[in-house]
Amino acid sequence: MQVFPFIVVAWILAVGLYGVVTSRHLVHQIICLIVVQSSTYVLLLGVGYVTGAVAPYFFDVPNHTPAVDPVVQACALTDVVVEAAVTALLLSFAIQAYKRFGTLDPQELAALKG
Amino acid sequence: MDQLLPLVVVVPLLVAAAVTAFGPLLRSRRRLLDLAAILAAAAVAVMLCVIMVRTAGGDQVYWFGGFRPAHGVSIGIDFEVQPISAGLACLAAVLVTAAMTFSWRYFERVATYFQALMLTFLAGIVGFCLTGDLFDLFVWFELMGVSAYALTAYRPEERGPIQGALNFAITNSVGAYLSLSGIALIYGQTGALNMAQIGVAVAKHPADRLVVVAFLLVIAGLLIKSAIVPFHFWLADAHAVAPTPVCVLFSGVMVELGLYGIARVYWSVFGQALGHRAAISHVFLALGLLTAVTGAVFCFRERHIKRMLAFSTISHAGMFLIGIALLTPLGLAGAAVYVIGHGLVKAALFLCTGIVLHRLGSVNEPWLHGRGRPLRVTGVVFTLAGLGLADLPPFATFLGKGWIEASAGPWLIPVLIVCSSLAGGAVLRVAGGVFYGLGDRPTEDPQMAREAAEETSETAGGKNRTPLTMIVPPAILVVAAIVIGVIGQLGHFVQAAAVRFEDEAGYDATVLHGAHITHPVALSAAGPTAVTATDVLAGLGSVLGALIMAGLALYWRRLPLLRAYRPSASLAASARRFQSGVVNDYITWVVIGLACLGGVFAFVIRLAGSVPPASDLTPRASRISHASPLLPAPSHNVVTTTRL
Amino acid sequence: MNGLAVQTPYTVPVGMMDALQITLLVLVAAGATAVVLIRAPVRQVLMLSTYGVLLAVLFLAFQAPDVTLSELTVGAVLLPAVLLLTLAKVRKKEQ
Amino acid sequence: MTPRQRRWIFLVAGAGLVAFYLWGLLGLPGFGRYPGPYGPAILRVVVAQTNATGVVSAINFDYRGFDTVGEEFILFVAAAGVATVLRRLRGERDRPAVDEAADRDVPDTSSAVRMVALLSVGPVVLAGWWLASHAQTNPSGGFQGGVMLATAFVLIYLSGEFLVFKRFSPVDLTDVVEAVGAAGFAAIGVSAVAMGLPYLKNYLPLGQVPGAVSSSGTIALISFFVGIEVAAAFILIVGELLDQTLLIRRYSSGRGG
Repeated sequence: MQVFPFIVVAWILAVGLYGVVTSRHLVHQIICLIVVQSSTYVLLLGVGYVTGAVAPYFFDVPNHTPAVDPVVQACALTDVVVEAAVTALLLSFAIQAYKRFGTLDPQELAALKG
Repeated sequence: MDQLLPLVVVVPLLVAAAVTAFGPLLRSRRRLLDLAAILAAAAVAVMLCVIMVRTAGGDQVYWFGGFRPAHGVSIGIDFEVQPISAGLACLAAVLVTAAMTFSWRYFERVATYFQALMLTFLAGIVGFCLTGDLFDLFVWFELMGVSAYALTAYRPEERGPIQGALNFAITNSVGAYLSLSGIALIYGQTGALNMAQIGVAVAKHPADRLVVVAFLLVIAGLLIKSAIVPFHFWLADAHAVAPTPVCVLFSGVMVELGLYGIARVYWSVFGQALGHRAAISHVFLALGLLTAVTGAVFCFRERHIKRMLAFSTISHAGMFLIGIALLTPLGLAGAAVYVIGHGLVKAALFLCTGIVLHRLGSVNEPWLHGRGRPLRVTGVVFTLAGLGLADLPPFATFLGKGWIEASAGPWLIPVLIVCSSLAGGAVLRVAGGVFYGLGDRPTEDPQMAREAAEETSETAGGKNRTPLTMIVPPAILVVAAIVIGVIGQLGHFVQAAAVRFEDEAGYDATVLHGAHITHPVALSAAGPTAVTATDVLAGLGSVLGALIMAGLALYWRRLPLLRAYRPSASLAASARRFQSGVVNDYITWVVIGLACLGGVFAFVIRLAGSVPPASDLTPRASRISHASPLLPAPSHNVVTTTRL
Repeated sequence: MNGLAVQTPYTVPVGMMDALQITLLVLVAAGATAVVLIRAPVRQVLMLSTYGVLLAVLFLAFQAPDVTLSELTVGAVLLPAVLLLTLAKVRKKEQ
Repeated sequence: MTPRQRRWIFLVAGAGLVAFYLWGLLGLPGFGRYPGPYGPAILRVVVAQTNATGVVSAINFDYRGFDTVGEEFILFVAAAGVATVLRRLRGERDRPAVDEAADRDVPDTSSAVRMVALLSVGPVVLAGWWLASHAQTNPSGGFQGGVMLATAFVLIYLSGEFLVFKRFSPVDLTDVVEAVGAAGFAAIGVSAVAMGLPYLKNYLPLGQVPGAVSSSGTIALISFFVGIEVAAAFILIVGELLDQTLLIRRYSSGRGG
């Protein structure tokens, strides 16, 4: 159990990169990019976890209860919003690419662009 | 505490928000918003100059929200400003000001977003340069990236920009996520996000495998951003299609920022713990050489002016990496001055290309042959900038390259001469062919012609006169490159800044214990910065080489021995196979590059026996303890330094 | 070693928490693989939404309710909505 | 490279990279054994210093507030980028503003969907505001609240015509609101600087009861502005995409699709 979460992190990264590299459809590629980024969330939160500790909220738990590390959660939060922003931008590029080239396959895009 | 530091980042952000908010309201007085944006960028440049001069005496640390570190544990985010970081940010601000002044009359229909995106791009760069927190570095890296993606696709009517922007965005996003994984990894072991605190925590015991992997992952995103071979493929696509004022920033400062990031992460965080300085230096030297040569060769082959300038940027990125990889104060100082000189000169070249595109409507060199004669002033500025790129003595590029060669030793001189002459030769070939009609009409490479013809003018073009706002910025930039090259005691100032940049223990004491260090410890002896005869000879040699290469390229038909030479289809085909434009290939190359680098690092550091870092350098952890923290007086670091 | 630092209304015995986390991790790994292997765009978006929910539950098991909430709203609801809109625009030409 | 070559090269190189990554990951101190000083250092002082019981929001909006300024403007730039890229180009014109029904046999939304959507708009907006305003008490904050508000507007589209959505969120107004949200957050920091305090210093009174809605000074205010900005940004993004899908069609321009 000590190591298993990090093996899952490496697996998600590997699968995500495989998807990005072998994708023949831009939207599929962007979704695989989301999977690559989700590996960083699992790693961040996995690194900050403390066994037997509670969530870092003290409105109904005494102040100095041993809690999980809140800093990684703040970073993960920032990261989720960054993911949404970058994905929205990439999707707008994909729409424009479809309107200009009529196809969404990176292979054909490169050929058509010349 | 100096209140200028947060303003330098927040002012462009606020003005960008204001420009977007008032855009729809002030439809009639559009020019007011453009002026406001340019003034904001200029104000940032002035503020950064003031900061740079003020930090020469000692680093400045600024804790946001007033959360100071308590006995070595930092809970807030800090800005840690040194002359080199402030100087790079100042260069970026100057280039943004020049680019926005240039685009005053350049775009036909400037939507309000252009100024806002340029200002957020500037804020991202300044934040990236000044921050002392690793996750903050990732956030500004991402802001700079997103602004760059949107700016690259700024003209969606064309086919090229969208495809270039997609390649750029996907490749750099993968790099950013790998960097974030590296940050999470090192946070897992040290429990700290502040660079100084991580450095101290990691330096306590010899580098174990986690530190090696974290170091490589963190610089993965930075290697991709600084277009080091084999991560450089996206740059040529993004450059060739981005609007010209945006290319000025991509080449002038964004590529150099990746290298600054690598240097900052190495010296402030991982340098001490990794140890094995000679081995790491050799690995990065090899990467730098490979990049410099590859960039130069591809640059000379290219007939699309913007793409050619992009490859010359890749070549120069390799040279900067060589300067940094020497790990000596003189090498770093040389790289810093070379970055500033190259940034100014390359920006002038791109702005002149923008003028050519504005007036003649194309960037296809064969088609433009001889058509540039009426653009006399642009021709002069372009040629001067081309000579600057080939390291002509009075230019800052020559000064920087001289120091790098002095620090590296004689073996580097021929390599840099070849690269500079190839890159400079290509630019001088364009200058001679387009503006002065020298040489014979080059054969049309059909494939590249189609690509360059794609680049229709960003404005109606065909105007008979170059507006003043378009020709003045490049002229000023070229003059600035010469002035910087001629300043007398520049060498002493930059070398002291480089020594301060490399002093890890001083950095920790300043950040974590508020010490004010005026005399940083030189890790290895500072070299002479006087301009020697060999430097001048090397500079003239590379200019001569550039002129010869340009002449050969322009007149090769008339030369007896070269007449039979046909640019072989195989060379073009093989180049096309690598520079394929398919983003899947680029990501594959990123994975290949990282796997190889990982293997080399693992072999060098782990298997070669973990030499305890203490023998290499002044151990930063122990020095902190005896440098009596919270010492108001400048702590005199009386520790013998071991020469490399 | 019951592994419990302190008894609060929310702490779960460590043994049970380990089992919960392991199953969720396996589900998330399977979800990621499924998202990548499905090539049909629309089905892939739906799988991405499921993957978002799985991730959210995993973050709950990692004691991170804030990230759970944002992963649910962004990853499981908003991104699939934006993706479906993109696909609607992109697929229209093929009919 | 051909797709087949690329697949094999990636499998080999990817295996190497993942092995290298795993080699590093196994150096971590193990899952559940977080060693670091950062988390406990903040947990010790957070309730005392900021009177907020929601520690993650306290970090996001106070201790590491400068990160959140950067991240707000990442969203701001993304929305501006989407608007720039998807704006109507010369070769395109708005189709007659009939909802997209001509060449696709889409049944118009059934009254059940309209009813549910309409009824749920109110609670969703309420939930959004509740989340945005309780950043300092429990696990919520500006981000989740803002995204919830954006989905409320999408519900308006589901419940009625697309034009109703457009009337509720005209692009210019959303632009202004988004800019106000992002600038507001940065301006709170500048107000601290104006008073000679460090940027983003939490100088407002902290209130008595830890975690109460009125407590923890600027955290609640910043969360409010972040909520506005995130909501406006996502409304803009969804609005632009809906524009693309329903209204903008390529018409006459000779260049074709």
